[in-house]
Amino acid sequence: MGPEELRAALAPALGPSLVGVEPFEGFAARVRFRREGATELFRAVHGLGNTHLSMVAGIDWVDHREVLYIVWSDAAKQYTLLSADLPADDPHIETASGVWPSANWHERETWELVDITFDHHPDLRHLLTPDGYEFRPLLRSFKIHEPEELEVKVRHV
Amino acid sequence: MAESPGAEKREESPILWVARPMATAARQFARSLWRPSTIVYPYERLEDPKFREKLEVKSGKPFGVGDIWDNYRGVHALNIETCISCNLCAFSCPDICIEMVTVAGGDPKHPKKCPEIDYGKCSFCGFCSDACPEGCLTMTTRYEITTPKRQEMVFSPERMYEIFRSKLPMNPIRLARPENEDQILLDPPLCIGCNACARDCPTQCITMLDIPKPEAKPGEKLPRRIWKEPVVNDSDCVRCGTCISVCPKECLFWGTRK
Amino acid sequence: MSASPSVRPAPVARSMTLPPESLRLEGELPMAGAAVPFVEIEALRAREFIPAAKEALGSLISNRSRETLIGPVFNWAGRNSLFPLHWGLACCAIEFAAAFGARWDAERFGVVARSSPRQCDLMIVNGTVTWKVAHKLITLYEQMPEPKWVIAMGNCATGGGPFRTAYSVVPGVDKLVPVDVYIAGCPPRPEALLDGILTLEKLIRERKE
Amino acid sequence: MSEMWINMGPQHPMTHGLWNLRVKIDGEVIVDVDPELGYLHRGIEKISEDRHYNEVVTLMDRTCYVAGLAWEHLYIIASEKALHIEPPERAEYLRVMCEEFQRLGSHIMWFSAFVVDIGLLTPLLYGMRDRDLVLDLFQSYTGARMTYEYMRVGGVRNDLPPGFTDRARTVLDWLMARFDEYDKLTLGSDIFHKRCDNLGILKANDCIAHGVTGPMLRSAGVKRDLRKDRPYAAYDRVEFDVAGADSADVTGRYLVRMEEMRQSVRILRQVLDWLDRNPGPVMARELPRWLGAPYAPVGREGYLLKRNYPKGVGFSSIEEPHGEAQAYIVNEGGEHPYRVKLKSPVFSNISAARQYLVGYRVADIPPIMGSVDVCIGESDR
Repeated sequence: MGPEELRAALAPALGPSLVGVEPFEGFAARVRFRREGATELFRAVHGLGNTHLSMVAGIDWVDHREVLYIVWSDAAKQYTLLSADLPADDPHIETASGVWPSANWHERETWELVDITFDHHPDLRHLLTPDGYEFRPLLRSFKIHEPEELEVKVRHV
Repeated sequence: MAESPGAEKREESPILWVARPMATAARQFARSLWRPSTIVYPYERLEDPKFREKLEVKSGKPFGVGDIWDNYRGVHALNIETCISCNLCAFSCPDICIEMVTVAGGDPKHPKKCPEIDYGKCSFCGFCSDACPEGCLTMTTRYEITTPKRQEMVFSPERMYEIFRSKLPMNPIRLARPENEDQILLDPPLCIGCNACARDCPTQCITMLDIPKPEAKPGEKLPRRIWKEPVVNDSDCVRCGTCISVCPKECLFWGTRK
Repeated sequence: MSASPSVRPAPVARSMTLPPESLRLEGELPMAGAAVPFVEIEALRAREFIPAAKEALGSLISNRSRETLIGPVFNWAGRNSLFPLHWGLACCAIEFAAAFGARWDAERFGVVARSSPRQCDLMIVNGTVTWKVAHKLITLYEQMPEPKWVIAMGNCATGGGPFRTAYSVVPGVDKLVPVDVYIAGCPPRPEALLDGILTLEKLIRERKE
Repeated sequence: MSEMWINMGPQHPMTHGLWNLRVKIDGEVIVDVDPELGYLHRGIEKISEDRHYNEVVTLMDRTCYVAGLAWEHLYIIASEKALHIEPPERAEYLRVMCEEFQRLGSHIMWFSAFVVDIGLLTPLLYGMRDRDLVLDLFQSYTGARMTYEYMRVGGVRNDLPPGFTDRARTVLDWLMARFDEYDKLTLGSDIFHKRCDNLGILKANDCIAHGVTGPMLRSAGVKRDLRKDRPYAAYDRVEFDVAGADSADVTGRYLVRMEEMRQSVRILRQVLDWLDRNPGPVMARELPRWLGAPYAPVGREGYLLKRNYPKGVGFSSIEEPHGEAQAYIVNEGGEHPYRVKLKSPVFSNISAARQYLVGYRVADIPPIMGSVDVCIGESDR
């Protein structure tokens, strides 16, 4: 399914929240959408046979954040990339875990590492970092550095 | 898809459930009596070529790595005498475990610096020995570094020189390099002829050549500079970039000569 | 869950019954029966076991031979049956498993991996230690009975390795527990692990009480 | 009977790594599970943003320590697309050879760990013995047993040493005979079937909904294999069959993995023949100078930005031994990748644990989780 067919299939359901469908290397197409129409888009894309959600990723572009969904269609044997831009001061989007249950953990990870909140997520807890970890490591503002010198434990016998 | 061998035999005696795998295990056991798999480690070592030869015959299976053992990446060996202090090992280290420390033998103005490796950080990736232009930092097949003290995991250049002199087999693998390599190029208007690049070049491949001093036109002021320009001998250059980093005017840069 | 020793309840008073001195002759083994000392194991904490056992053994033999005998006996027994804790942290755990496989067979040295820390006297930290697992590592270490040793296997356990700049990694396990032997490698070969165990055995042999 | 939560992990013989399975039990029956990850979260995606493209390869080996070369391959494909570089054909075949040998090594390691979970302690030794032969082959051409640092952007580090292919064929013959022996030890006994049949069932629909891939999905009757469906490297030039089963249980996953190992041997024989016939360069001819070691001290920062190196996005998806692994790499023109996103198949396979564990008994957890083939290094990254 090429970009044009995908646009024709998605446009009626989404309307203005579909920003564009463009060709993209490695994918059938890249579908850019606004977060208002997220749930409709997920349902429509799922309805087109993209039953397998491979990955949810977040990218911090400093001035805004981007959330990516990569879905796979067993019939077409193709990946499709869905992406939405979110403002950096209020990054939130509707969860996809109602449509693809596999999104659950990917969204938890994206939330704790890139600080993108997923509304109505059933279980938005820390997954990789400890509970209560307040940093968001994959933001560009988080710098890594040489560890500070810590006290070395010696045996007291 | 292979049909499972046990599928049609479900109704057999439970003794066979145990006996059949045991028969396979017993065959293995019998074979292990004269063809053992175990290497009696402190006494037999795989890196010993004579032992490997014996093992191939004894075990009767494709044991070990055959005659290819020298590729193993173990502790580094450093030939201090040929080290040119070009810093490339430290710059290519992804784990930032190499520090250049001063060793004896340099002249007082330009102390000789050789790598010191912290094996508490080194991941034995071999990037440093790939980068070494002189082949003086190589990896040996020695893998045992065991110590009760953390400080002893930091190997000084002298200690790695001792390993070099102990004639351990060296890793012969070299990186497959791309054919096009950039060169050191000069931006002539910026150069002030200060000799810093030629002075610090570890391979002495930069020579300062005289350039003609132009005639000053009336009303124009000539720049204050020494009328010399560096010329890089490409065949001797190891592409370490020291000249670029010491240049005060940033007039040297990487590029390809058309 | 809490691993900090300060949160623990105060240690239970060790109760130990020894036969009165009047019943024993100097240099003579006590009679079987009522005179044999017994130790209430359940009242002992792990680190108190060794002094208690020594006292019990010492009551069996003379004062003079106690100094010269018990230390070497304990060291001999300890170094020939090092039981490492069976847990896999990261890459080095696979080489740890390979050392117990057919080719290197670490059980030749009396090294048998056990799954419960209560049965172990050697912790081989085989991989990257993150801050999330740090307090669990300390708990496991404290659950091991004395005397106990720690081997930092590979450069992640030694100094954080390639991950030491990461936000989640402990730069070396010696920041958490005292380490006896460091093994370099990423990961170390199984032979290097065996060499580390032999080094540790040498250390135990020279250990003084 | 009152229900209670118990922790299995982080230090537990079942886990094969460092994770915690919180199980809610009612007597012996599992009512609910809650896997807890992150005990091995090393921030690989973050460290990668601070390294050169080639230096990230050292991290990829450690991401999945039983399938290091497969993850190197995943990363290298994505970064080559992001940097607009074409590898030579021989390098592609070498990478296929690496990945298939890695599949053998990983599956044999899985076999060794899995048989212990169902109580067979002897095949563990056989598995470890045979895996060492594969590692010996790796050592002879990469220089390390587990962390190889073999692939580079634009090719591979070095060509094969002389005599390698003959030695590799000998090892393959030896391994093929051993696979039959493994089957005799496990499938030959009814105890295995009584223990593993109809256990941990995850049907195809649930697999797809919860993102489960790899041998778990193929054992449920869905023959999705990215090597066939979306060929990368030289996989469109070799012949093999996709292994599959219909039972969707622990036995099915065992059968799929054993068949995959045999298919790997079949691929490897073709690839080794090709490598014998076609010598050639293993590194791309035209490569930006900053990609080949050594790196210049000046120009570590901003060198490429000055030269307007083209930006790009690289995406790769490969059939790793555990399932579908993906990398998404953003090249913003700098010398470090702007963002490296890795998707691990084990991450998704564990996240569906509630679907295949609830309803079984506590004693069934080790075989079921063993059949999932957990590698925590890649799921936590």
